[in-house]
Amino acid sequence: MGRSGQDTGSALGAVMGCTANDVAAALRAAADTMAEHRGELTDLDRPIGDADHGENLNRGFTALAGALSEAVPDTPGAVLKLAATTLISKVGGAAGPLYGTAFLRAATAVGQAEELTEATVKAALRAGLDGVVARGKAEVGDATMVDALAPAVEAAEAVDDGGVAAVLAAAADAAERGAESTTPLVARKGRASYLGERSVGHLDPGARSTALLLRTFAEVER
Amino acid sequence: MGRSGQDTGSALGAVMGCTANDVAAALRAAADTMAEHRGELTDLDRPIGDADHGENLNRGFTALAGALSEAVPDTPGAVLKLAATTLISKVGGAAGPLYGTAFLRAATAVGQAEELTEATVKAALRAGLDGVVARGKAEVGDATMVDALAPAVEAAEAVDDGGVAAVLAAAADAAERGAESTTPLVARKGRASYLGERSVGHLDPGARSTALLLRTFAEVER
Amino acid sequence: MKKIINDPATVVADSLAGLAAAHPDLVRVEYDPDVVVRADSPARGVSIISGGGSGHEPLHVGFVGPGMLHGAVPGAVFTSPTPDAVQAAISATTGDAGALLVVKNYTGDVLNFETAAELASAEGLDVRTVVIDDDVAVADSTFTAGRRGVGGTVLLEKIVGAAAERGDDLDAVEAVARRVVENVRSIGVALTAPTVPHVGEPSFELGDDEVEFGIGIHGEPGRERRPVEPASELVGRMVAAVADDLPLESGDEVLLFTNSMGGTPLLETYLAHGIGERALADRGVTVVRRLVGPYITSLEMQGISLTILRMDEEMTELWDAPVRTPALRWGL
Amino acid sequence: MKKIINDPATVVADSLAGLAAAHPDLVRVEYDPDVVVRADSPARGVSIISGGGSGHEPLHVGFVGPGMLHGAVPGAVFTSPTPDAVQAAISATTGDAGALLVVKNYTGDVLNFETAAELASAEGLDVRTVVIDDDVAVADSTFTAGRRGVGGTVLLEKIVGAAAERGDDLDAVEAVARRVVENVRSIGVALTAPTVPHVGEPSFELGDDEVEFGIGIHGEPGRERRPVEPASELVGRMVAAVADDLPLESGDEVLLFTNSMGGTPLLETYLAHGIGERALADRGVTVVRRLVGPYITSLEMQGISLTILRMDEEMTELWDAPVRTPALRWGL
Ligand SMILES: Nc1ncnc2c1ncn2[C@@H]1O[C@H](COP(=O)(O)OP(=O)(O)O)[C@@H](O)[C@H]1O
Ligand SMILES: Nc1ncnc2c1ncn2[C@@H]1O[C@H](COP(=O)(O)OP(=O)(O)O)[C@@H](O)[C@H]1O
Ligand SMILES: [Mg+2]
Ligand SMILES: [Mg+2]
Ligand SMILES: [Mg+2]
Ligand SMILES: [Mg+2]
Repeated sequence: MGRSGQDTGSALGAVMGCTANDVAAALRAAADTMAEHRGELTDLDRPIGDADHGENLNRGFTALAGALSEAVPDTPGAVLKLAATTLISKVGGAAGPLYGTAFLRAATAVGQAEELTEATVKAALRAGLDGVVARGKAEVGDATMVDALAPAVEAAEAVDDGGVAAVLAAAADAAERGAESTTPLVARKGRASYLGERSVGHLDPGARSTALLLRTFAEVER
Repeated sequence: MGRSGQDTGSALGAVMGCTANDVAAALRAAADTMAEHRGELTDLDRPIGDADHGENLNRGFTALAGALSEAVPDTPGAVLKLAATTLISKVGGAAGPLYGTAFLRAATAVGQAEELTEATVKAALRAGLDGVVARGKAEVGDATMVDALAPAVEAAEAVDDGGVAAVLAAAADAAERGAESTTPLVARKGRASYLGERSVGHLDPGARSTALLLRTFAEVER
Repeated sequence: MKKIINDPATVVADSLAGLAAAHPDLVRVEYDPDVVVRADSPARGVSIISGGGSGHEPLHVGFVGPGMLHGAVPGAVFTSPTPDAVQAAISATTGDAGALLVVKNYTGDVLNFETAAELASAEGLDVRTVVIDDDVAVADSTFTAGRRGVGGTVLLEKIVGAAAERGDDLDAVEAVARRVVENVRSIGVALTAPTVPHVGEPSFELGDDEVEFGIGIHGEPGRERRPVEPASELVGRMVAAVADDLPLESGDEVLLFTNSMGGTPLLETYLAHGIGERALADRGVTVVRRLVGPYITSLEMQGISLTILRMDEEMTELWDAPVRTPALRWGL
Repeated sequence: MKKIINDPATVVADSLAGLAAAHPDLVRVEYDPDVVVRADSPARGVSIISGGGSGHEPLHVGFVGPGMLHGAVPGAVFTSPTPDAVQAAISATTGDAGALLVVKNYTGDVLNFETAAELASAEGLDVRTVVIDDDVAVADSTFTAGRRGVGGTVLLEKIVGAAAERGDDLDAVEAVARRVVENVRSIGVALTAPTVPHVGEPSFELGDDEVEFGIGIHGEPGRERRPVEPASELVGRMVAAVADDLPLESGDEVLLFTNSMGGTPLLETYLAHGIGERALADRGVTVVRRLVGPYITSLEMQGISLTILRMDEEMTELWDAPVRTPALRWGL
C-alpha cells in the first residue's frame, strides 16, 4: 500500500511491498472516508434498513484510528488483526462481524510477513471475501456487500504482475460497478430482505461502503 | 304529586294527598326530564368533572321508569324505596349514592302511609337533604347539589298550609336560585374540587339536576 | 381513537373474559354485576375487597389471589362501581371474620363502597372501609374531597392481603391498613393523555414539550404544567414532593414504588427508578424494598408515578409474604 | 419526542442502573460492555445466555434469574450487542457444562452472537447457539435472512432456562430448544410506531384508521397495512395466520401468549387474549398454558402479538418449573 515512510513515489509502490505503517496509513484514510460518507451511508440504510450503517462504520473506524494512534503493531498482519477486533467490538449490527471477519481472515492470510506483496494482497482480498460469505452466506445478486467485494476480488486476481497499486485500483473499480448493480435487485439477505419487492430501486449501503473502502486503499496506494 | 287516579284538578291536589301512583307518575316524568336534559347535564360536568352526570342520571331514571312499568309498589314510601335502590344500583359515581340516599331517607320518613300530605312531603324533603349531607358532608357554598337542595327544603318548610303543590313549587323555585348560586363558587367537594380556583365560573351539574327534579315534581303537581 | 376492542360498551366485560381465561387457577369472574373473586375457596378469615373504575389494570382485578385480594369490583372505565356490585363481592367472599374494603378516595368510590358496607352491616356482617388518599399533588383539607387515592393503593392491598392471609382479625387488619395509609405518599406525572373508550378523544391536551406534574390516574389535572426536563430533574422533583410531604427523615427505611402509567415502557420506568433510589440515598433514606412496573395505570397514558411507603418491621414482613395473583407473585 | 430519559446516548446504561437498584437479590449489572448476570452463583450447569438490542424490555434483562437466563446482553436500543459483550456474559457465567446462546434471527444478532460463540469455543468452552425465527409475517426461505425472532423468544428462554436449572446437559438443553423453535409461531400488529431515543422521530407513519399487520419488534414492516377493525376480527385474523402456519390441528395442546407491544394497556391485552382463546377452542385446540402481558415490547409502540407454542409433556413440565426473575416469577 505504497509510500512506506520514504517518499518512494507510485512507481516504486507498484513494485515494493507495504509495511505495517503503510497498512495503518490506509486504515486511517479509511476512517476519514467513513467520517466523510457517514451521512450518505446512513441515508442509504434508511429506506431499506434501520438508518445506522454510516453511524456504525464511523464509530468503528474512529475507534480503529484511535487505537492506531496509540501504537502501530509490528506486522501488516497484526495491523489487520487489530482492525478486525476493533471493528468487531465497535461496529455492531450486521456490518461489524462481516467486516471484522473479512479483516480477520485477511490477517490470517498474510501471516507474519513484514511486507505485503501483490500476491499477498490478492490472497488477503480473497480470504476476506471468503470470510464474509462464510459468515453471511450471501451470494452475488442478493444485494449485499458481497456484490461489491466478489467482483473486486476477481478483478484483483486478474491483474497480472501490476503490483499492489494496480491490484487495488482494479478492485476499487470493480467494487464500484458491483455496488451500482445492487440498485435494481430484490434484497435477499439482511434487514432489507424483509421488504421483499419493496427493496428494489435502492443501492445497498454495505456494497457502497465496501466500494468506498477499496477506493480509499487504492488512492493511498496511488 | 296530585291527581291521584281521578281528575281532581289542581285545587283539589292542594288539599288531597299523593298516592303511590302519583309518586310513580312524578318519577316517570323525572325520567323524561333527565332524558331531555342528559346532554346539558353532561356538558356541565365536562369542564369541571368527567362528563358523565347526564349519562349517569339518565341511565338510572330510565331503569327506574322500567321498573315502575312492571309494577308500582303499594305505598308512596315503597315507591320511593324502589327509586332509591334503582338509582343506587344504576347511577354510580357520586350522584348515585347521593340521590339514592336522599330517596331512601325520604322513604323512611314517610313510613307506611297510603298517601303523602303537605307535612309528610316536607318531612321527606328534609330527610332527603339530611341524607345527602350525612353521606357527602357538603355544606351550602361548597358548589354541590346541596346548594340547590338546602334552600329548597327551607322554602318548602316555610310554606304554611298551602298543600303539596305549593310546597313543591316553593322548593323548585328555591332550588333553581340555589343552583345558579354555584356558578361563582370554588368547588370544595366532588371531582370539581381538584380544580381549586379553576372551578369558578361553572354551574354545578348536580345542583342543576336537583333543580330539574324538583321542578318536574312541582309541574306534575301543578 | 385506535384500540383493540370490540365496542366501548362491552370493553370491561370482554376484558374480564380474557382475564378469566388467562388465570383459571387464580380467579373466577362473575358478570352483571361484574365481580372478580379468588378461584380457590380460602379459609374464612378476613376478606379483603377493593375496586373502582376500570382502566387502571392490573389494579384491582389483577391483584386477586392468595395473599392479596379476595374480591375485586371493576366498574366501567374510570367510573366507580355501584353498591350492588360491591355487595356481590362481599357476599361471595365474606364470612364471620368480616371484610375490609380498600377504597380510593374519590367521592363516587367512597360513597358507593360505604353504601355497600352499610347494607352488608345491616345484614349482620362486620364490613369496614379504609380510604386511601396518598396523592400529594392535591391540597388536603377536611373542607374538600381531599387527596386522591393513587399508587399507595397497590402497596396497601398487598400488605393488608398478607395480614388477612396469615389470619389476623379484622381489628388487626384494619390497624395495619391505617398505618400504611398514614405512611404512604405518591406523585404522578403525565407525558400524554389517556383516551376513554366511550369518549373517543384524549382526556386533555398537552404540548409537545410539556408534562402535567401531579396528574391523577384518570387524567385529572395536577399541580402544574411544566416544560419537559431531563429525567434526573423530573424524578428529583417528584421525590422531593413526596419526601417533603411525608416528611422523610434521614435514617428512614422505605419501599420505593416506581410505576408506569401504562404507556411508558419499562426501559424508562427502570431509568426513573434508578434516579429515585439515588435521590433517596442522598437524603439518607434507605430503600429496603422496591416495586417497578405498570401496576396502577391510566389506560395508555404515558407517564410515571412514584410512591414512597415508610416501612416498619411488620409492614416489611407482610410485604415479603407470599402472594399469588395474575400481576404480583412471589413465594408461591 | 417526550421520554423520561436524560440523554439518548446513556439511556441503556441509565436504565440498567435502575434495574440493578430494583433487583439486587436477582441481578448484577456490569457496564461497558453492558452485561446482566444472576446475582446468585448458581451451580455450574449449562449457562443460558441471550441478548439483543434494547427497547424490548423486559426481554432479555428482565428474565435473568433462577430458572431462566444466566446472563443477558443488552445492546443499544434496537441494535445488536457486539461479540465482546456477549463474550463477557459467557465468561461471567459459563463453566465446563457449556452455554446455550438464544439468538433472535436478525442478521446482526446472529453474526455477533456466532462470532462470540466461536471465540469462546476457541478458548475451549462448549458454546452453542439456537436461533429463534417464529414470525410468520415474513416469508421464509433459505435464500433470505429468514423469519424474525419475536414472541417465541420469551417462551424459549423460560423453557430452556428450566431445563438448565434441573441439570440437563448441553445436548439435552439444545434438543429441547430446537423442539420449541420448531413448534412456536407468532404474529404482531401495530397501532402506533415506536420512537427510538437517538432518532427522535416515530419509526413509521400510520394513518388514524390503519394498523400494520405483521409488524416486527423494531417497527419493521409486516404483511400489509389494514383498516382498523373490531378486536374479534383482528385477533381472529392473527390466530388464523399463526395456526395455519404451524399448522395446528384439532386436538393439539398449546400455550397461548398474548403480548402487549408496550403501549397497549392490559385492559386491551386481556381482551385480545379472551378472543384468542375462543378462536383456538373453535379449532378444537386446547389451551393448556397461557401468558398475558408486556413481555417482549417495542418501546412505547401500541399493538399486540400472539404467540402459539404447541406443547408436549416435557415442555409443559419445564414451563411450570419455578422461575424467579424481575419479570417472570412463580414457585419461588
Ligand atoms: N448476510 C449478509 N451477507 C453479507 N452482507 C450482509 C448480510 N446482511 C447484511 N449485510 C450487509 O450489511 C449491511 C447493513 O449493515 P448495518 O446497517 O451496519 O447493519 P444492520 O442491518 O444490523 O443495521 C447491508 O447493507 C449489507 O450490505
Ligand atoms: N360530597 C358531595 N356532596 C354533595 N354532592 C356532591 C358531592 N360530591 C359530588 N356531588 C355532586 O355530584 C355531582 C357529580 O355527579 P356525577 O357526575 O354523576 O358523579 P362523578 O363526579 O362521580 O362522575 C356534582 O356536580 C355534585 O353536585
Ligand atoms: Mg443498518
Ligand atoms: Mg442496525
Ligand atoms: Mg361526573
Ligand atoms: Mg363519573
